[in-house]
Amino acid sequence: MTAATTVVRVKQKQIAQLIAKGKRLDGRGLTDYREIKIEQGIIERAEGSAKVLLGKTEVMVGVKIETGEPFPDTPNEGVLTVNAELVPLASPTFEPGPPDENSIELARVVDRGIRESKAIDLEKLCITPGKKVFVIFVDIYVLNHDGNLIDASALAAMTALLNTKMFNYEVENGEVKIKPGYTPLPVRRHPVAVTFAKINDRLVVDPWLEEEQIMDARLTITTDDDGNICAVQKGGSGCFTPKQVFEAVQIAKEKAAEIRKKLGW
Amino acid sequence: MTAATTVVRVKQKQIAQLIAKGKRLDGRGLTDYREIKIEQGIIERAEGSAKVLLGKTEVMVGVKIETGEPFPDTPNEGVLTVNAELVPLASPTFEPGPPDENSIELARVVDRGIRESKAIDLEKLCITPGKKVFVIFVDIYVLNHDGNLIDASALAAMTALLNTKMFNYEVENGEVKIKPGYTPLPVRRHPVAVTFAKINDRLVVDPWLEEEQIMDARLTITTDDDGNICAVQKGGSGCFTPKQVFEAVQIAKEKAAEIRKKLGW
Amino acid sequence: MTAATTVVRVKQKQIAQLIAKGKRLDGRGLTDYREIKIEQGIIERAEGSAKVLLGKTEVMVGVKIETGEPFPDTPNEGVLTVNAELVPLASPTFEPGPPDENSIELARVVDRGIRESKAIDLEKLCITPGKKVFVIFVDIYVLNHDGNLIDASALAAMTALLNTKMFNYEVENGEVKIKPGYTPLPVRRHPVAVTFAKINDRLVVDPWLEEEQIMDARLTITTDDDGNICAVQKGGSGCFTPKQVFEAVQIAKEKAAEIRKKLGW
Amino acid sequence: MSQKTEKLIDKKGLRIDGRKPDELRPIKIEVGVLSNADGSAYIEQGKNKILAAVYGPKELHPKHLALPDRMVLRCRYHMAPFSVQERKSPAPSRREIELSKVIREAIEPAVFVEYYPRTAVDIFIEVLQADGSTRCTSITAASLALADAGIPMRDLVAACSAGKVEDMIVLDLNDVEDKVGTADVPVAYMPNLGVITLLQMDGILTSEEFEKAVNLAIEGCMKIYAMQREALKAKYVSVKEVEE
Amino acid sequence: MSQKTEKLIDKKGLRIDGRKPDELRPIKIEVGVLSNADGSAYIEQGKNKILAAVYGPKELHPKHLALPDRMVLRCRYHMAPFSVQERKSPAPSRREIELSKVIREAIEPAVFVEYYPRTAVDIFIEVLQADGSTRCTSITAASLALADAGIPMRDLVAACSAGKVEDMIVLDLNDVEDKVGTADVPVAYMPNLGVITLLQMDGILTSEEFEKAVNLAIEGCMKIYAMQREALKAKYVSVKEVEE
Amino acid sequence: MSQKTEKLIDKKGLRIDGRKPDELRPIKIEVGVLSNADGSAYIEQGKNKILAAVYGPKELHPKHLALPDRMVLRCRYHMAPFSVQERKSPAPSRREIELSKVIREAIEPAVFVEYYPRTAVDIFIEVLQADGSTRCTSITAASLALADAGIPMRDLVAACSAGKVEDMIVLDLNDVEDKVGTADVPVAYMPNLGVITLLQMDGILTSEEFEKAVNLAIEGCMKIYAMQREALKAKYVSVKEVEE
Repeated sequence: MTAATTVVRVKQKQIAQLIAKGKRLDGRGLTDYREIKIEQGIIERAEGSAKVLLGKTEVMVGVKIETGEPFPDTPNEGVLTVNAELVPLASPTFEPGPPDENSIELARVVDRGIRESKAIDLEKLCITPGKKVFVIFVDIYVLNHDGNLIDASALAAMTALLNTKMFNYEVENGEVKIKPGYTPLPVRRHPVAVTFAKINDRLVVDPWLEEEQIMDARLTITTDDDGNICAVQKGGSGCFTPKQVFEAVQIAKEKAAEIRKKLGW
Repeated sequence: MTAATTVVRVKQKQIAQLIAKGKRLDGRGLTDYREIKIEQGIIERAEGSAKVLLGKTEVMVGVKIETGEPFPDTPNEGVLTVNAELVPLASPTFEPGPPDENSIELARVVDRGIRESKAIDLEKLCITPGKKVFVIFVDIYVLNHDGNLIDASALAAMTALLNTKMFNYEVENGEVKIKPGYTPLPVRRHPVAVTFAKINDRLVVDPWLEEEQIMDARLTITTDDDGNICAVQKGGSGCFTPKQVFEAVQIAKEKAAEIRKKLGW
Repeated sequence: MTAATTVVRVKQKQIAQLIAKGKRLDGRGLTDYREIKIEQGIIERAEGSAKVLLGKTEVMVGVKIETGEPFPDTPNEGVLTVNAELVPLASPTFEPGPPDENSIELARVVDRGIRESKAIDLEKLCITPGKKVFVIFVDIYVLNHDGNLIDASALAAMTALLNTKMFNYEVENGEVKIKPGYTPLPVRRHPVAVTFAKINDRLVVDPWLEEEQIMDARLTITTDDDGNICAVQKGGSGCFTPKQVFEAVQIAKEKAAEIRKKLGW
Repeated sequence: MSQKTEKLIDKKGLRIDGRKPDELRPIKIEVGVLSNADGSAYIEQGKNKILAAVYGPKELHPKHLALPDRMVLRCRYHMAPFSVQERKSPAPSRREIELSKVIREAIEPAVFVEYYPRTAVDIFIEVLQADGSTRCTSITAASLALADAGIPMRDLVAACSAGKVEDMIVLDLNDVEDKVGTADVPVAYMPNLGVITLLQMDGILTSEEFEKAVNLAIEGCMKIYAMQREALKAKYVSVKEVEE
Repeated sequence: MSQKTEKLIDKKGLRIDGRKPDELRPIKIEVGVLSNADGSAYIEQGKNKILAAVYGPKELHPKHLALPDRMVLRCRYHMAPFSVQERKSPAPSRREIELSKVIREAIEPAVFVEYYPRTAVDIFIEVLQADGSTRCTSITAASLALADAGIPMRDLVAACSAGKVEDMIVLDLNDVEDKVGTADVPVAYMPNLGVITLLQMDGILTSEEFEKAVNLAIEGCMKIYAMQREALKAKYVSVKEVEE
Repeated sequence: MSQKTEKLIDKKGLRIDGRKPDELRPIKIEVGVLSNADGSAYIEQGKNKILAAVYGPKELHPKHLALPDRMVLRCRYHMAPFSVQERKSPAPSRREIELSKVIREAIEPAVFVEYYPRTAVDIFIEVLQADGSTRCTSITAASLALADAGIPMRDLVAACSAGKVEDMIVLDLNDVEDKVGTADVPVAYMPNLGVITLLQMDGILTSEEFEKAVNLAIEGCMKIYAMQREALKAKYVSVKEVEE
């Protein structure tokens, strides 16, 4: 946000000029993702967990399950709660304190992808209709910010949900009794978010931090297993032509399919 | 709050000098109100609503009704809650954020007028004694601040309460069942707040913003339909002689009667 | 915290040099407390109260008792809550606002001394196991800060707890019915906190404000009636040798025994 | 969006409020309605009742937040406690914080921010009554308030939603359609430049449906844009689409 | 104020604590009680136990809040958690915020604020025990703390409430009278100048009763004023009105 | 610490996780793990998983908080919501605020704060999983992150707890021992200087037991110190004590 030094400006110019030629400073093609590394089940205290490395961007997600009350308008459904923290360890631009607009937007975009694709069968998380349901807390924890937090967070959230184990239980007089063993969370869809940056009027997939710093605008398209769109979010103080948007949709479908295939989803 | 420019100072001097002569810059007499325009029932989503224009001062009030618990010391009474927001749209001096001392004072002065005059028959808002009552939320929303927010807010609050419709209900096993039709809120008194500014040792009624900026002190007298006093609030960093206070009381009774008559209260 | 003026620096140097010789500016020996004055039962509205003067340091503690829920892991025990406020009246360095790290540390150190020594028989404060217990609020209110708030607060808290009267009650259908008369709170241990400052590599007991301003580090040892250690807290940006720590433990036991004797505990 | 059993499209293909699929709700616009603000606009779109005010350009406190080469554009989208069915707490919700951000980012492309370096411009939006697609209605109003304040702009920003309701792509969702429909696509558009400045979606759409919805929303934006320009001239305009 | 059935005035016309209608509660005043504050006072009035401290004049942070032609007077009225029957949360309540404002505005007319431009003076009031009319007792104490701090003042401010209890206008309401009585009129007064600097009322009074209450409260202020002056000389004074 | 009936020491004198009384849990250390921070370290000790990062020296805002003769060292100890059995609210708890303070005060004696006047250095600690004695593990990591950032230091700070579990003084308490044991004594130590920089205790110990616990904790610190130095050289080290 502060004035960039001359060295930085030169590099930014170079990044933008390369993209105009269809190239990127780190050697990737315009629609290439950085290397994706995934670890899962690493937080034993959590019911589910995952760490995603997207290049140097590093995001951890922990899933905790508690019991609570359903929303009045969905008495037969469990509750999904997505929260994101941009902890100050992850970037010199993050500050301690309550969630700001960036962490709230991140959480809500990831949330919409999961919620709108109906990735989790929330009806299976109802204990006593209207009274008691399971509440799924998905906590996104950004550990290192090198760009494209949305895609990394969405991947980590789905990976963590996929390895989430719920304890078995039975209901006795309205009280939940824990029984031995675990069952996986009822996950039935695999939404994948694909984010574009517009730089020099070109779209690039999976922008890293230095690309984000010079991008005009950002566009995230989340699609489900059937290639349907389930969430879209434009960000940044720029704009897109309708043509660019529709082009992005097609690329997003392809990239999401690739990722789903790679991860065996 | 900031240093006034020279032009402003000249105007302020003029305002003060005119008042010393019993005149006002906008042509009003010292005890004249600005034109009062009232719209009601404008927010369909609210149980009651009103907008009051007092000159260019513009205040909206919405009334919402929910069920909740009574206070322990009044188990047979509904709960009245008055809240005021000085949203930053209304004045360059208002800031976003939690209520400050000015909005809290505004809400509490309006609240006292309604509460102490027993304008609403709170006992009729009890559903199950000690357990469940109606909670009346009166939300004051200042849209344009051109002085004398108290009188405008008090008028808007009473107008909104007078057009508030409560759904009919019956209690079945402690649960509230909504029945068809509406009944008006049990409003039985019509408190009216009359606010004075002291400028150049003279009292003026219904000060507009530029008068407030130069006033020494402010005095609000709220009276009920019988001319009894039900709330008084001195504000500002100045003082009043006892004589001025008693004079203000007499004027307030007259002005309130006029307003009540004009509004058919 | 701000840069000290020259006069202050000279005095600070003098304090430090005297301590190196085993003397203190106010004439005390290194392990002497300032005069301790205690008043109790001074707040009639509180179930228990005390004011402690430690030299010019002045701390008031009020004890309030309410009913509430037990913690899930101790369903048969009442709840002890210790809170400290460094109100801005007490020192030019205290600011209004939510508790900062200093008031939180103060409350938690006093809390640990009472809790770990099991000074209060919390099991006697259970009304209905798992459902309803007494909650003891110990509110520390610092009125004048002249150093060593921990020891003064711990003394005031224990004094207030010792003069706390609980109303008699019986449980009828899960409801608490108040009966005539009072019983004292079940206090069975008398923890005493003894705080040291390290100045010029020497330990001094009960530092006053000007000693605290130049101390390297702070060490509090809380012991119970049998001379057992029940809480320790090192504070400040300095360090202690193990030898200094063990020496402090011996002195703390002696000083606590002296205080307990003086107070008839 | 949860599916419920209400019938949202009738046999004639008309919507719950009698509109045709590509029909806007009645719109009233008034510009310059507040005396204190540097610019302001009031808009009704269906039962949406929204006020927008602009203050600035003005000094920024604390000063180190000022930018040497451009103005700082700030935006606060806020709902009155009485604007929705259940009273809303006055404290800003997570939703309001997100919408403040996306609205600001929808408007910023239209503003010549470099004309007033080291200053701030504040956009304050108050939703007095909410009836679906409030973010679009807010952008339409905020854009007019900026123009009313004389802030130099490339173009007005017009905004409108489209969505899917019972297998039909429809324009300008109202509250019920928003809550019970299949998908919601809010769009903000600068007609002169032909660019989209806000785009969100939630629900489920095929890419063909999505494209159709975006294009329909842009058509809606064009109609609203015409009203905006009219309102700036007339300071007041009220339009209800008539049956053609 | 809610009406309850307790008997607040007995057959002899005496009040629940044995006082006559125009009798103050016993008052103890001590000035200069805190070593850190620049000025301080402690007051007991009935079971009210209140401390006031003054810090300043001092520099103001951040500096742009300083006023070029006068000091900024700030005031915080705060109740200890143990000061009332049910434990009070330490966070400032709406009532405490309003009282901080009206107390500041009751004291400010007495202070020569123009003597120390660009500075701040803080008044901190701590209610250690509350027994009705605490705002008045607080003003009485705060005014002494200011004088003790050497802040130049036009006059001391003395404060006292009057009210209506069972058809009788009485002086200096205690906690029960305040809660169960018909009306409460707190007044702050500068005797030398003959002006009222705080005036509030809640309850129901005819204008005649109101006038009587204000005049009675002013009489109370005059008595308290005499004690304040005594206390400033003696640094300590304790007065209980005796039967005449 | 509440006493429960679990058996924490078996007949062979081994602990619940099979350790001998004076045995550390397995430790893994990695230095320089985060690309954005100026220095960083990751540590696992038993099931503790903790990241520490250092940013600075850097400018301080607002500037009047800067110190003319030294840097300001700041520290934030924070737990991830998923790090403990019951989800922790992200807002800092009173415990986290106290620990941030004592950790900062444990590390500050090691830092040459006078080398960078008018600057700030931030230490951010994130507990990703908590398994007892997290404040010690955090100090061990934070000290490495500072070294990794090139902040000039007198010595590394190593930290380790000791405690009493069923009449036995044991090293490096895990979560169960911490909660169910009789006493917990966290210690931070600078081996080269032979000084203690963090010392707390809760529970009940005789002074002899306390002395024994402190000395045992210092032994633990010495072992951890060796690993810290190894890790700084190797950037990665993993140690599990083997049976001798």
